[in-house]
Amino acid sequence: MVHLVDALLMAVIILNFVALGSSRIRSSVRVVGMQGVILGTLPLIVHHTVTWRGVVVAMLAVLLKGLVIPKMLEAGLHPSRAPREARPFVGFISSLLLGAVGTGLALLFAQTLPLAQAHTGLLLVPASLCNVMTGFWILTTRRTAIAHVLGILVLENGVFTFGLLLLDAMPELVEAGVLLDVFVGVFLMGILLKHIDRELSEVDIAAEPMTILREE
Amino acid sequence: MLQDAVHTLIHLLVAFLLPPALGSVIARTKAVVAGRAGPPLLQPYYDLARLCRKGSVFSKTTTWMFKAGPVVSLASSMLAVLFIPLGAHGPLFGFSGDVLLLVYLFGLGRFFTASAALDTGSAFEGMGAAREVSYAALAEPAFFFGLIVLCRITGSAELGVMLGPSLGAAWIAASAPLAMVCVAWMVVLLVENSRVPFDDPRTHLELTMVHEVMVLDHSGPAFGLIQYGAAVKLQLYAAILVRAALPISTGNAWLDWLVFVAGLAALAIAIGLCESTLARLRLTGIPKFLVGAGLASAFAVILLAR
Amino acid sequence: MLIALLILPLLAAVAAFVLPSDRWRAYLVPLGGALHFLVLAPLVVGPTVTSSGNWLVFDPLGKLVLSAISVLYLVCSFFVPGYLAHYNHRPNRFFVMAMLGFLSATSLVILAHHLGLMWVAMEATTLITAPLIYFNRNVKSLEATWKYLLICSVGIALALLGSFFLAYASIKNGLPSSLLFEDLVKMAPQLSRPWLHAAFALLLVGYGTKMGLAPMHTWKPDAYGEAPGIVGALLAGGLSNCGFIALLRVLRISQAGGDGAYAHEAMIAMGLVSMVFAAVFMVRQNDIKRMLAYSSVEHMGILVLGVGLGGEAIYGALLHLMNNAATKGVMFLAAANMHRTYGSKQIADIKGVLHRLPVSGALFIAGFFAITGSPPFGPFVSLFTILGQMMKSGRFFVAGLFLALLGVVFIGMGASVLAIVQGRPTALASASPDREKLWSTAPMVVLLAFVLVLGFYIPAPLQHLLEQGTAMLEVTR
Amino acid sequence: MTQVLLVLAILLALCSGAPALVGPRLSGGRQRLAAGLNVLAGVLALCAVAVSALEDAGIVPLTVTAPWLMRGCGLDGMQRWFIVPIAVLGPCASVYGVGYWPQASHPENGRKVSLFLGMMFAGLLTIVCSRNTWPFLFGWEAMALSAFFLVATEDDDPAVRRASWHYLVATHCTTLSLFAIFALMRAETGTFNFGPLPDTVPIGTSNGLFLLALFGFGIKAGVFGVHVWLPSAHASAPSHVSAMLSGFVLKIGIFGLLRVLLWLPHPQLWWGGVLLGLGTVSALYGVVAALGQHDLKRLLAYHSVENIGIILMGLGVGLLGRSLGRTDLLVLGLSGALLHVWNHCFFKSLLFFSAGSVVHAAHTRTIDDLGGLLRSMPWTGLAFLVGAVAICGLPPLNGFVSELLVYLGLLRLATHQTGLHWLAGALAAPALALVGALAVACFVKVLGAVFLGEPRTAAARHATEAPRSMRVPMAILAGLCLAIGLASPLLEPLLDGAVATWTPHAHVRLLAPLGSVSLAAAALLLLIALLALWLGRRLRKSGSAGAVTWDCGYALPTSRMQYTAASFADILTGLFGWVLKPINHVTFPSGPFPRRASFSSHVTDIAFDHVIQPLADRGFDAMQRLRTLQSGHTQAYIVYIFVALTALLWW
Repeated sequence: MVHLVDALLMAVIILNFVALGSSRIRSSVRVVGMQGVILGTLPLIVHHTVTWRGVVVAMLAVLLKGLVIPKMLEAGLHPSRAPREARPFVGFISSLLLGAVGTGLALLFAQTLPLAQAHTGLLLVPASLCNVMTGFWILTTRRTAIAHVLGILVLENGVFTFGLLLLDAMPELVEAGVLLDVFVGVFLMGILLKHIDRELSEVDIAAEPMTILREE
Repeated sequence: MLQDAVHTLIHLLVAFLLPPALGSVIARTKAVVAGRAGPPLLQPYYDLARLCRKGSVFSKTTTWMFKAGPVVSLASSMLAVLFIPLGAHGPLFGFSGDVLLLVYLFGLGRFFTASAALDTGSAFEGMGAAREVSYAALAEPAFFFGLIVLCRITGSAELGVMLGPSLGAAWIAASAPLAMVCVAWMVVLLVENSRVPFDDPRTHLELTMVHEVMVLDHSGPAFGLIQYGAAVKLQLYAAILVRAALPISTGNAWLDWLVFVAGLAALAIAIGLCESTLARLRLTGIPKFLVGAGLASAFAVILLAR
Repeated sequence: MLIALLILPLLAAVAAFVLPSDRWRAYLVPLGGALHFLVLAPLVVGPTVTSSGNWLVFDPLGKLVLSAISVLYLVCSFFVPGYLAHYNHRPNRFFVMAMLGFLSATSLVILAHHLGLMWVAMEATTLITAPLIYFNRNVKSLEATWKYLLICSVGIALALLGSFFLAYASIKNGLPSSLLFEDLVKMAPQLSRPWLHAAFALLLVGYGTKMGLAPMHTWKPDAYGEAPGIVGALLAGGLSNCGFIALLRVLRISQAGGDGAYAHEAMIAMGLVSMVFAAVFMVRQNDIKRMLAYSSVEHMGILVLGVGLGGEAIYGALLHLMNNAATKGVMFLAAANMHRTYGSKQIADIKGVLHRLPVSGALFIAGFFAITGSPPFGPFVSLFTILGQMMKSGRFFVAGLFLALLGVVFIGMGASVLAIVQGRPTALASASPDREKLWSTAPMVVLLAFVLVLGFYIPAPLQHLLEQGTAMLEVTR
Repeated sequence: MTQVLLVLAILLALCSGAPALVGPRLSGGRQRLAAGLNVLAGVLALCAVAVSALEDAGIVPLTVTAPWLMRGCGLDGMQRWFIVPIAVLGPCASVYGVGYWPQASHPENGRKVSLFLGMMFAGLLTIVCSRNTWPFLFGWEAMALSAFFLVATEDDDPAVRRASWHYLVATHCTTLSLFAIFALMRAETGTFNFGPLPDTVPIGTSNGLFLLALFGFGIKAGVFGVHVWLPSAHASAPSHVSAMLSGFVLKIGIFGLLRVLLWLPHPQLWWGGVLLGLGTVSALYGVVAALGQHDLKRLLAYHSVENIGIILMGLGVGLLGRSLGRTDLLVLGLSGALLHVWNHCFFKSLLFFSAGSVVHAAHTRTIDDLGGLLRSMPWTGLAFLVGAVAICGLPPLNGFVSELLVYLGLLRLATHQTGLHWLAGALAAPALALVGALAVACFVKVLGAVFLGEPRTAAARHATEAPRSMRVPMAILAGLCLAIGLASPLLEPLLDGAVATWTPHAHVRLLAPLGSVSLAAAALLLLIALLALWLGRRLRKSGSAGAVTWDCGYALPTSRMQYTAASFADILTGLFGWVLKPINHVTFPSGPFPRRASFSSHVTDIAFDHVIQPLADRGFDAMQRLRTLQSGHTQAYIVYIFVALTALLWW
């Protein structure tokens, strides 16, 4: 059982690198969607006693993160205007390298935190911290607004994976609340994305999005 | 008791009747050096009498301030004379700090004379007033450092004590500072009473005048007051300088009077000689000279610190 | 009873959704505010109330913050009907619903005594205020909303991670894991130190972002700058305080867990950094609302600095929370009036407000003197108490820096305020028909009177609450 | 009993302006009512002083126990000394304001001025009689803020806005340093009540408190270096406000300094030296800067800096005396400084009132546009003359008495035998003499340019005398100057009471011959009267005629040929050019037939234009560069969050 969890976590970490490396936005949206699905199913596996409430929450997570959000984001990607590639500040190779450095740092930091005996072997903490770092890199190296939403999602996934450790402390109600909040947040960002498209249509969305508000 | 009353009477007479005579001695010295016979010794007294009888002309632009000028300057000089020692004879009145009364009475006289000059609204009198107050301000530190030296030596702030008997002993102990103070005070005397190196009392070119041009517009009795005030002020400075330079007291009251009068005459002759031999300083040179005198007396104070 | 506090505004929000006419819908906001206040008043005076398995607890700290927010909300809500009537061409259904939703969300944050629930409520406040900021519907407000959402989401995510770290700290040592504050405070001494340490750092950064502490304050000038004045007042006076109370709850746990020294040093540092950022950005600021935003950053810094110092300064910080909320309300409403009359927020375009809008101008100046700590007003009392504690604990360098920064802020803000208020109004401004009506000035006068009274005399119930609050945060050992 | 009177006076003054807000805009009645209330407040304050003096002497029993509000105030010797001038000046200023700033001709800010004048008066009273931090700070800020609004009365003129802004920044720095002082004192003593600090206070804290007090109260008193707000604030405020500002608000700084110096333990020797040095520099700079001014009220403002310098010299001598163990020095220095506080309060406000009536009549403050006003405004001219003679410290009037006390302190310090401390006195006394002489030069310049000679512009020609309500306060103040000059021994009991707060048994009579000074002043006046009579009789007997000024025969003198203020002071401003750094604006005549050539010069303030302004600009430019942190890039903002996180985690 533990191996399965570790395998899935390894998958999540690999997906992170794929998200970092992929140049096309459409593919990175799909990657993040997959990551959402995996993380949605994980609590069922880690949790020993499977309660129906747990199942409902898991299903809800998979549905939202796997399908609804990616579909909405892709709708935001207008075929005509939005550029295929998300031209990041730094090249793709360097963003991968950054991702690696980030993961290294996360692992180092994870070592400093002592784990309870039950969880010593688990990859959970490094995975979540790695996700957090990847989310950070996506947020800071990509230019387009959609990329930022993806960054937020990866960050949320990272925090969510850590949540798996303390399933019994977190009753399903709160977990659902967390999920709902994340979803509504991303939903709102989606709405704003449409407004941005409408407002900034004349300004190339890939260029400097929205740095009007600054201090001279 | 009678002795004191007589001496106070002589004190008043010397203080108030002798001043014009000082001017005549200076004039007579300059005439003798220039090989002229010179005016009679009592000429200043005749001038004063004549002026008191003459009619006067006042400019239409002037107000009561113009008349107040001479009155206040003479009043302040006369009051100041009561506080200074004439030779070995102590002053009639005195209190700790009367030195400052003396200094600030000169200031009051200067304030009103310069204001009266400005009241006429003429360019020349404005020029004279400006120069008068500026040079007086620069001469102030020189005079005051000298007072500090005397105050430090005699330990008191009363003029009668500072220039009193203890000064004789002080000359032996601190002769260098005191000598320097006397030189500085000589410069101050020449500046304050508009004597040659700094100002020519008999010049006719208004642009070069300092003191004379301020009283250009006065006439009649008011001008008489100014002349007499200037004379009293000259004698006042002379008395202080003579006492500071020659602090000897012969013990016999009558002899002290003679020593004092002789001292005054000697100083008058010295001023006369200065006027005959020295040429006037350029107007821009005067401030440098005054600051130099001030530094000299300041140096005297530093010498005391040794 | 506590549930009523949450449900009432929501009911009003639903009514707002249902009500067709814009004009009547606007009056729901003051109605919701009044109802909330009426329910709240007896609770504040009464003992600590707990309900639903002490997930919702109304402790002294909660009473202080919620009463401040409720009073501010009630007074400012009288501003809303007139304001919406003035902009009647805009649909205000979402605006009114969001306003009422904001009230219940903030109440939930303050009442929640469960880390997870508090986080959910905090995230809810962020999401509810987004449409409020976007009310002006132009490019700038769009960008402001976007940045607000993005940065707050990152912050909130870190806060969630911090909460999980805290929960894991209890599991690590084999204790029954629970996210309820009472349990955590009781278990604190046994919590594993590294997890507690990391959790506090994450929570400080997370909820610090929500509060607008530097260097996570970057969303504040944009959001407050582009939001309508009334929203700015509520955000500065209400929302930031929610972040502050969340921080206080976490601080209690950290102090109980023996990590108090680190927490205090971190908060003092964060406070001073916020004041430095505010001072630097306040100088030669050319937009009144951005200026008020930086003032809000500065005062959040002062709150955190006060609590970090401990002792009397906690009393000062809690009192400053009340003063700051009211004074920020005054200044934002005055800024709103000026923006409406002069049609611009740029300081260069606004002149002679004292002549054009006498009441707003006078209150703006009075608010400026109050917020920079001039004696007759409330903030002076709290700043002076905080300074007193600095001197008592011998932190002279911090005191010197504190006063210097207050001076620089005064200079930066004063130059802008006086440039607006003095002089003659521009021809354009005097031409516009806008007159000062009761709804636009009465709230400000009430708030300023409140601040002035706090300067002279602190009423007994408030004094009692402040002492209880200070006792809660006092380091017991 | 005194507390009841004091609180009543404060409340009366505070709400003296309130009725003006209610009534119709243009009616003068409300303003007269406000002035009446202020006068009543002043009288009550004076009664409070009298009663508390009697109470201390045990004659009147301490009857009523004051309720909470009044427990924070009371009067000891020093506070009594400072209440009297404000109780005299406050009413005079508001009465003067009725004529000078009538409601009718100033509809938009007339009521504002009378309201804030009452508030400032109340604030000053509260500060002086407070015994606790809270009333002191509330009174202080009430005074500071109302003074700001008063200075900013005509705020449509950019120069006035800039002046009020500099004042506000300066006063806020004072407020912040007051916060620090009182917080530190409370930390040491544990209570907010005022009182001497225990000796357990470390010397470092004591020195720190001294420097904070010197900086904070120095700004308020207008000491050199931090006096930058003073000239422009006085020039742009209405004259009766400038009179209050210069007359007493500067003194409240001295009062605060005195209070704190009294409470500090371990007095150091260098404190006295710093005060004496700073006082001398302020006095010299004040008078030299005044020489170069063209604006009448700016000139008077710089003279305030000079007189504050003199007060500080007195304080410095007093402190040196306390440290050297010479109680005679302490008594002389302190009594000289305290008496100069009174004198400066009276003659400076007299000067500002007369300057105000000149501005009221001629609508300009530039000295070179006035002239010949003594003929058209005799009473104002006489008042200015009395003020000028008093401020230069010339004998018959009060200025001489207080400067004499300071001189005596300095001369006694100069005769101090041990160590080199005597050098301080030996150098400061001549400096003070130089200041006196330069003051004479400066005031001859102003008197001559403004009141004497020919009027230079049409405005000066058509000037008319000020109304009666403006002349009465001037007459009162001139009378006070003369009274103190002639009857200074009458003040000895009150002065001894004030100095007694520092040394137990202080008797000014033993150290300073105030009696003989008064006699000398009386003798001088008698002599002047006699000579005037003699001259009058002679002139009547020998006849006098009017003619054109004898300008060496030049028959057509015009008013432009007169000496202006700038030309009069040219010698001295030239000599002191290294301090004043004058800037000349010259347009040379050009071309064969030059049409127009002009020359004008103005003097810069060395502390402000060459030190504070450049520093502030450089500082704010540096901050401007730092603003690029808010670059607009969301990515950058997120980097800041993670930097903060790593810093906190790593620390």
